[in-house]
Amino acid sequence: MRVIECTDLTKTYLRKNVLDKLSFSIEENKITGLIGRNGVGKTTLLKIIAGFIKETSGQVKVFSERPYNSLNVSINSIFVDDQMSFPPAIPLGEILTVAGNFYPNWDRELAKGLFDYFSFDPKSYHNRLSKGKTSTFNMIIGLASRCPLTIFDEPTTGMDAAVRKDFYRALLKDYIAYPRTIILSSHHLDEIEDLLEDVLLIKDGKKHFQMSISELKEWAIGLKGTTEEVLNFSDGKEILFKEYFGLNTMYAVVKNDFSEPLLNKAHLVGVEILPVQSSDLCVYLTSETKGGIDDVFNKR
Amino acid sequence: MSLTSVNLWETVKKQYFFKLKANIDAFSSLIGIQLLALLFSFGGVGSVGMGGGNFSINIKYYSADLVIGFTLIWAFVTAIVITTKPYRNHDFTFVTNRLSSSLSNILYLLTASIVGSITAILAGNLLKILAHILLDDQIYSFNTGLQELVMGIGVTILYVFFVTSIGYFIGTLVQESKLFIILIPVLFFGILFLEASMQKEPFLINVFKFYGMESTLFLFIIKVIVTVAVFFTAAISILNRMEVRR
Amino acid sequence: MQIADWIESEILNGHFESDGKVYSQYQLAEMYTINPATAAKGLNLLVDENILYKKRGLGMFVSGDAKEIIINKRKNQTLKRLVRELVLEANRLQISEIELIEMIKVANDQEAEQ
Amino acid sequence: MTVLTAILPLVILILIFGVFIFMVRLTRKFATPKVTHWLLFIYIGVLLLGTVFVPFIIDDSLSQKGMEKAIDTDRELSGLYTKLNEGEIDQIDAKYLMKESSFSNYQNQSIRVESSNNDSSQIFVERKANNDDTIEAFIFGNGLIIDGYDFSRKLKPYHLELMKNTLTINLPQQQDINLIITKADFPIRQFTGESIINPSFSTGDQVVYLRIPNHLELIAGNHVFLEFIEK
Repeated sequence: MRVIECTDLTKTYLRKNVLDKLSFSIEENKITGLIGRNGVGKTTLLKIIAGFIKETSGQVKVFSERPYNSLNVSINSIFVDDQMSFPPAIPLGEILTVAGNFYPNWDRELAKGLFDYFSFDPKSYHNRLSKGKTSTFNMIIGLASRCPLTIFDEPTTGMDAAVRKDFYRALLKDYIAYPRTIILSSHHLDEIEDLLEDVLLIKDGKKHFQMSISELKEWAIGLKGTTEEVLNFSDGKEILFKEYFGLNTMYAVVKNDFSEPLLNKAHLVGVEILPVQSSDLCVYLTSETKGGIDDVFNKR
Repeated sequence: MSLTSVNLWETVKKQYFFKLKANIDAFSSLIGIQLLALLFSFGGVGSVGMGGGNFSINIKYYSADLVIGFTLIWAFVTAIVITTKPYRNHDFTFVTNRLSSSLSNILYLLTASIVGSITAILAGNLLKILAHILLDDQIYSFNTGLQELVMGIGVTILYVFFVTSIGYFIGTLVQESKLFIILIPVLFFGILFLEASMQKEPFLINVFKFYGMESTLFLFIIKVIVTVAVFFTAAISILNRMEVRR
Repeated sequence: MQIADWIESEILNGHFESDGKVYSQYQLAEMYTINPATAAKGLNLLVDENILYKKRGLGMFVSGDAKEIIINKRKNQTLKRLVRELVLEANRLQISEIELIEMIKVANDQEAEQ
Repeated sequence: MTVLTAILPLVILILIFGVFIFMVRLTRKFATPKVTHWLLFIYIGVLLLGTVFVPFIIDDSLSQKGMEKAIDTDRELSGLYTKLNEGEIDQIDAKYLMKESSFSNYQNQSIRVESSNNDSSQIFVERKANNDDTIEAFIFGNGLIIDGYDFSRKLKPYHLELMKNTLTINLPQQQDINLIITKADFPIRQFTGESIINPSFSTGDQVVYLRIPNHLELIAGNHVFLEFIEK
């Protein structure tokens, strides 16, 4: 059963198409990573899915229903980001009770456990928490609510590495125990790579691609060797990224649709085959220019 | 994972209690305002001076009018405040849609009106006692019967609720576009000024006559309820179209 | 696919005897904090190479000749690749074939002593 | 309509009762009762206490009399003056009689009546049939009714003083009366018709009525205006 279906979804802000005919769908009980550059419309997309803002055109279906103003979508989904606002008059301890009243699948023990594990004080207030603590608290709410659709929009902002690790582990463990559809929008693809099952890459408001993480890992390869060797080996394939070292050694990333034997012969020609980190790959795929930051300096 | 179905009123009920818990401080400001009003109405709410042959009389009238007036202002402000962005966003952190958010707001405003009115009317008694103790003049009073007191509370609730509906409507307009912050006052004083210059009776007087002078209780109730319904439905329809947590 | 490699080495050093039960995808996910689907893919890879076989509803089991399959798989894939790189490196350093063979013998003797 | 006014208070009472229970249930639900709750409960407590305590401190004794405020004060006043003119003072309602005094064994033939009231004050004179050498003086006030409260007893009556052969009527010195009256709140006033702006009020003038022996001759002092009663 498809939890989310988007067809030709468009959203314009001040005459700028933040989302431009975006179409994709997300299966039930999968953890999907939503990847894209800053300001490419990830948050906008998520807010449309959560029913906070309206789509300009196109169609969005969450639980086969239009999310905007839908109570059904609201009770079965939760949107966690650092803008999550709680009434200032309610202390943290009570926010957990309030959340318990609202969410049917709320797990009080899990919430209390995480709450104490990250040493929160039930009497303190949400607006006085540090950035990292806020993200951690919001994450606890997101996890413990156990909504069939849980959306995390850059949940780890401000979290230190240890907390991030705990978060990923807690997320996975709870996901294994109670599988649900999770959307993780993040910039640290390298960290969350293992958590994800699918990756949805957004570029210029469109779906660049949507594939499983294992496919993504083998989607492209890195060629390292003398410049002409690398060039003729890649013979006309689109080079996603290139970098020059030393005199004439070059590193290029190309789509991996080489045949097996061809790959084995590569080293005979002095070209080294290297795996490409999926987070780097996403960076290359979504970069406007082909080169790296050095090009800026090299041009002068 | 199985989806849970939900019904509107169940959510409204939960949100209502959530709102009461979240906005409890509004009631402490209510107390503050009413005490302030008591202080002001210490010198009497109205006074009349008369003279006969060899005597002069001046009478000070005491009533809870000022306290009710201040409560009205408090209610108006509270109504506007809960339409602002932070308060609406609080709803959207949890389970809601725009309709349930508005309905729970209205229920909250009704509670605020009830609590505000009861305390305002009872504050009248507090005023009498304080005046008796501090001014040690003899206080003459029509001991209003229980029925009158209760009717007074009822009517005050209607008045306060009436004011909250206007506040809620204006608050929603302001949320719709910030322009209204300037537009509404300009419109309001503009008309007054215009009517004054044309020697026409200002519309405010007509409004006051329409509600304030209505002496048949039944008609008054109908008028207020209809107006309240109109303002709230208008506000709800605007809010329903409004994006949130942009 | 580290999961597949890890299971293969576990089979090689005898942690999973043949016909013994292997961890389920969820146990693997738990141990390595990875998505169960990724773990499942790793397991299915091994099933395709019939190193493991699936019993409906019971999970994954090591197939009888799992060890031999792994050995000659590694022999003609990983080992061959390593040898190729060895030879390439040797040419770059202008080491003759004899010298290379000599070095391999020395390494082999040291290994034998342990 | 009356049915409604009967039901409405009932409904409101239930409402108040409901709000109260709701408040109690609310606090039990709260994990950490906040300062606001205590504030709210103390305040409501004080208010309720006040409501219970108020009847004891306010003086609404006058208000019973005031209940007849429904009758027109002017009509009643004119009734007073006609009775005075006809000398039937004993039919005048006792509440108008402010003071009664008499001066016995006054042997002089004549008496001079003076008044310290600079504008003219009206004095009714009734000549008795016999000569009992006593002058009876009655002072009637048309009462001071404000907003239905009868404050007549607040007004000091004229003071009559008989020295040798002059009877002087001196007014009490300037008296200013401060009153505190509580009014129903405007939502209540709107339906009970009470208004705060122009309280109903009667002038509170005083009139002197003398009963003199038959043969006594009266001499009117300056700006004293004697009105003889023909019986």
